[in-house]
Amino acid sequence: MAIDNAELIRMYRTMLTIRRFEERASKEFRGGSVPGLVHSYIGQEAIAVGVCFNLRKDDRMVSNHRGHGHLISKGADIRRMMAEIYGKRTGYCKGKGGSMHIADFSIGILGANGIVAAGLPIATGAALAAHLEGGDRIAAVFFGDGACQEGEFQESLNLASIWKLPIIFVCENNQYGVNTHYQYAIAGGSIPRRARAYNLPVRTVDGNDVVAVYEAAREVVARTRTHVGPYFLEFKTYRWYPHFESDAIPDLRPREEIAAWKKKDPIKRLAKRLLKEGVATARELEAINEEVLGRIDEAVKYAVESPLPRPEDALEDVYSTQGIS
Amino acid sequence: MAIDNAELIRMYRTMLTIRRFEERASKEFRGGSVPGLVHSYIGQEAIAVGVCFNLRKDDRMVSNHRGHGHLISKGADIRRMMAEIYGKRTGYCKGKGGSMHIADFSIGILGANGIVAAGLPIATGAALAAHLEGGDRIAAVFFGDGACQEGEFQESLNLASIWKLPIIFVCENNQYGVNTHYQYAIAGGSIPRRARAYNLPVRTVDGNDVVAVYEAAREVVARTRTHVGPYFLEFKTYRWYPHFESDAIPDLRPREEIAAWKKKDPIKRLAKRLLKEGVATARELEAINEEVLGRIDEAVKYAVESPLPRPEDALEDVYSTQGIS
Amino acid sequence: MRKITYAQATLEALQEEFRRDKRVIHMSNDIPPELREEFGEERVRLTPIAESAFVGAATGAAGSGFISVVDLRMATFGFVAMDQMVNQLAKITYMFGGQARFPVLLRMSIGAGIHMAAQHSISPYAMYMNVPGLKIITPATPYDIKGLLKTAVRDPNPVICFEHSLLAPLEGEVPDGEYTLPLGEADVKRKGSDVTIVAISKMLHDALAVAGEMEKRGVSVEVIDPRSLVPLDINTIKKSVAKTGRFVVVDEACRTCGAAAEILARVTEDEDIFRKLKSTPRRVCGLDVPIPYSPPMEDYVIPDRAKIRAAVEKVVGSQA
Amino acid sequence: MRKITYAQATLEALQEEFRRDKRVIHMSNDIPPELREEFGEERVRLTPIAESAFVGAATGAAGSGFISVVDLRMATFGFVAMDQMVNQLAKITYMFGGQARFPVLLRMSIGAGIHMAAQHSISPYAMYMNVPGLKIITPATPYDIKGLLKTAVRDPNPVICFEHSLLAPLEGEVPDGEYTLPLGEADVKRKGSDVTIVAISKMLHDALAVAGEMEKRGVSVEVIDPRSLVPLDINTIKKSVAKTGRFVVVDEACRTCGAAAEILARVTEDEDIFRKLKSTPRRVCGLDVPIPYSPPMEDYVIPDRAKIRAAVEKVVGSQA
Ligand SMILES: Cc1ncc(C[n+]2csc(CCOP(=O)(O)OP(=O)(O)O)c2C)c(N)n1
Ligand SMILES: Cc1ncc(C[n+]2csc(CCOP(=O)(O)OP(=O)(O)O)c2C)c(N)n1
Ligand SMILES: [Mg+2]
Ligand SMILES: [Mg+2]
Repeated sequence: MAIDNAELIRMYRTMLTIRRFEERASKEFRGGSVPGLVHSYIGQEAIAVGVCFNLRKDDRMVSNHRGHGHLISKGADIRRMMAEIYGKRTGYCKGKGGSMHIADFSIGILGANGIVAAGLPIATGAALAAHLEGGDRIAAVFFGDGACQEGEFQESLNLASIWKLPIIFVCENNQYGVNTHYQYAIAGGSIPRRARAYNLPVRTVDGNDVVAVYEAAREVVARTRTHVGPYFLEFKTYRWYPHFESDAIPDLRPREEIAAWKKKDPIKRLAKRLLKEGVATARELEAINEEVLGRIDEAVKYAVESPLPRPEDALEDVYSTQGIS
Repeated sequence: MAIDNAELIRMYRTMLTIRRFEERASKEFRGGSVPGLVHSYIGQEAIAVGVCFNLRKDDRMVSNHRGHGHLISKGADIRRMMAEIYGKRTGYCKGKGGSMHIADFSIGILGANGIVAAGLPIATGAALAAHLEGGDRIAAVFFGDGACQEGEFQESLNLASIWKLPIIFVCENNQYGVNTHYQYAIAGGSIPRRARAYNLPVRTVDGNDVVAVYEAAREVVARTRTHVGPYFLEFKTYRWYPHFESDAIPDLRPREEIAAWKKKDPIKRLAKRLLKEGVATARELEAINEEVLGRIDEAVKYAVESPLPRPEDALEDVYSTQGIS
Repeated sequence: MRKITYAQATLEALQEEFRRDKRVIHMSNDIPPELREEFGEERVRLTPIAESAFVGAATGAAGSGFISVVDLRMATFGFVAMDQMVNQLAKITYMFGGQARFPVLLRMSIGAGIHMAAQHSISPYAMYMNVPGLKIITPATPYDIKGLLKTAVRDPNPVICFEHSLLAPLEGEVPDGEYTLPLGEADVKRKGSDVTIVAISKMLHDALAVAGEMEKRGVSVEVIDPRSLVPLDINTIKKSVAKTGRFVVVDEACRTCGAAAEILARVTEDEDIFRKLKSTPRRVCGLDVPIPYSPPMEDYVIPDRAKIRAAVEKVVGSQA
Repeated sequence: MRKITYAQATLEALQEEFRRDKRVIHMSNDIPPELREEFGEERVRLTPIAESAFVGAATGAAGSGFISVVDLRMATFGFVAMDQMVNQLAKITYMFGGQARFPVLLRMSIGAGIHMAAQHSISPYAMYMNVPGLKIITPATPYDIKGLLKTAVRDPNPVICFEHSLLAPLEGEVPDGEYTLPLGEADVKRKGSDVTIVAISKMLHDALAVAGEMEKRGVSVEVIDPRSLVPLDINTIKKSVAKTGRFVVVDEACRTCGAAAEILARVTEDEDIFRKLKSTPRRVCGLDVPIPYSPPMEDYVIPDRAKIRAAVEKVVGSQA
């Protein structure tokens, strides 16, 4: 089933939004206007977009430390994201979370996470909720090759598998956890093999080809909505930037490798396709870029102009005051 | 390569020692002379014996909560074990550990453990030591099907695998963790499949046939001594007694299943073989039983007559005072 | 009033809440048979031995509209799920600016005296008290556990209930009808005027026994059970100390950085109370050693009536 | 004397101990390049992201004759290995009756002020202090960390070194030659006669700054760095409080059941000291909230000089 043109253009726009958002966030961080640190998603945009474009607003999604792309793809407001990164009161978490901890529960984003693999059990619980609700909602969780090294990874796959929960485990295999190659850290060198051991069906897909990602996700999402059990998707990809924006950890990956992967730019690849297939003209694509840049500017402006939290706001939200019945 | 007769007899004696030790420990616990609780190894004797008879004194072994059989097979003194279970000063741990925490570092027993799967990383470290020492020592760790459900299981297999450590993972699949069947708790229902996912070679063996266990272990131990990497052995078996001696948790396993497995008694099976092959006469086997019972009596006597620790002894051993250089 | 055991009161609390609210679910390594039978295998779920996974799943389900009850059994089994409790569940409401609520009740048994050695005899609630975002209760009577557990299930936040193993068979009066008890309200279990004892969990009963003995010797002891350690009802405690001027806090858990240290600090750092103290405040705690297996040593390292009595005598001084 | 940074002092300590004793090995998610280059990949091992496995492996190797150094990086990453630290490593010597020694040095960074929100900004040493069997150090200067780390490597027991992230670039005098510092010895960093401040880790520097200011106002402040929290040199602290009669303890970690509570309790429960106290002892601690990301809130919840000053003024009362 072909993807319709409007959807392709929307995907292009979203990938570009992620790219420009990350470029800007990195720049602002390097320039000192943003506190904390930023794990850039640049290079991996096709995965979040291809997967999340198959999710509904009421599907639940759990993200990790490299979460901006996941959030944008699931429909988060980039102004409130940027405001959060700026530590402003208008941010998604009122400035309490920052880059590593953004959530939007109103659209099923259960949040990013600073602990490697810790999102997997939480997402499994979201899938349990979907299962108990009995509808066709599903859960999806994004994580890296590094997360496949933690015990919680296996425990979560196992639990989802024996309880036949409607969850998609989305592994973004960008080949490194910080500077450690997954071929070193993962015995046998195969993540799919690991997932299969927990009885999950697995598919490995080129994570730099948004159309391939989208199509794989479409099938897998449809299957998962029937609540027959979990699914594991491995996407091969690469991160362009160092582990995070900050020079605290040097990037030790081979320069040629980085350069080679930059040639596989998922955004350029989609652009080429759109042009070749006549879905869009170069001018139209440039217009999208302008529009995206405008929205990023606007988001930054929103963030900059938003008020900082009051110091005493720190005392709120330790406990929820939402009534439960 | 056949096992020589003397070795078969020694194995028989050791299995019987475990059986009688456990029967007595349970009786003493039920009678109130022993504090705490006792996880009986009865029914699984062939595994500890078949494996440990291939280990050297200087090989390191890590045990779990159901540890008495492992300790006896590796050569622990049953008097000091019994004294420990009685909480006496002459016990292996001066009464500090009790049934669940017995060790004898002088013969490479790094200890039993009350936390499911927690021994696996420790044993992996013992194997790392063997690897760094550069000799042909190895490590072995005993654990149940239940331990294969914990994250530490996978993390340890992975670490041992990527570092090619000389360790044998010995899974005693007695099919239940307390009352939970492994077919329920282990997605896909296969423990070997899980181990293979971490690139470990695996063999599944009848855990109630001590000769089969011994022969498998012999090969695997010889291989592991060459430091080519870890190995995974799964032994199918069954525990005869409830999870532990104490009625705090009822035994919910099917009665017929328990009865059927009791017919597969590993000790009777070896006895039959010894008789059939003319290795021993019925009278000789009975003599062994008498001798074993005598030694158990003696161990109990030793334990009973040993002094209790002084209350203030509790203050010692929080920190080691052994010099390090 | 009818008398039931602590264990029965616990079960009743859960049964009632399961009946009241279909969103309540249960996860544990062992199936509680009464709950399973009445509420079925979907709501009362048997877990693999994988605490991180099911504590995390409890969080995820709670953040998705359910109410999770997790029985971890012994507190010692909680450490393999520590990150999910202290880094995820405790912080998730705050980190996300209060967007969602996470009603999760975690139950763990605590306590020495069962001859199960260092791993299985611990009372680690202070470690969790050091983590903002969790609520912590330590009910010591059938009446209290029933009322507090029911409130805990209805709380939109994570609550950990620590239950001393030796309390399970304890009988006590529990009314027939529905009732709940608020978290964060200490209970004055015995009125007195000369000394205030604050006693946590099972120690309450030992403290009450000592109070009874002391009365015969002319010393009037007030005994307070905080019941909830977070939030802690320090005002009830301070009011009592302001009255008696003498203060002992009794906790079976080990001393260093324990709940007793915190309670002592909160009492003494209050200027008004500090001025009213007639003698040095005292802690009676478990010693700072892992719990040994053998009973003579085990008894030695945990508080008992003699130690409580000695502390009361000390703070009362020549009066006693 | 030459000046080097805290980070450099740390590295030197490890380099020297690696040279001195071939049994010392290192495990971490990141390779420390200088160690790797000099000591090779067998001794300086790169681990997968599997903290339970490599902390446990450190224990097993230590119990088999090696000396394990584990760099967990941020303390927040320790929780996934909590069982291996608090239920295994801390108890293994004791449970087995002292049969073997377990020399393991665990390093973790702590502290807020880096705008990394609730998970990555914590100072959870009190949770570990509540676990008998561990030794815990919190060095605050280049000189101290070098001397203490070298001792820690030679200690036959588990030692956890908590290092505040903001201290890494701090410069200080460190002699050229070999030296070690004993665990369990507090250091009087500044002599004074009116008030005693005990300040932990990075807070030491803030306390010293306040002491400097107060001197100009005629208040003489003694500042003590415990350096080691377990064992804790309470005698040095008590001696000081006996002299000054006024006491403030400063700790960035959150208040409830923190190290500050313990130190305050140990000081006030001493009858002799209690009698000598001229004013209510005070804690200056992090607030009991998860650390928020945004700087205005983050600054608000952790102690700073103004808060320390206010506490000193309070305990000094009309004198200041
Ligand atoms: C339990 C834990 N250990 C270590 C870290 C430090 N850390 C943060 S991200 C990261 C690498 C994660 O790699 P991967 O999962 O592949 O994600 P990627 O960064 O490649 O997107 C590490 C080690 C952490 N956050 N949590
Ligand atoms: C982390 C942890 N969770 C739960 C327990 C409680 N527990 C003790 S033994 C056991 C079952 C273990 O099953 P298995 O590993 O198959 O060993 P078996 O008892 O069958 O020999 C459980 C759940 C524990 N000790 N540790
Ligand atoms: Mg990666
Ligand atoms: Mg089993």
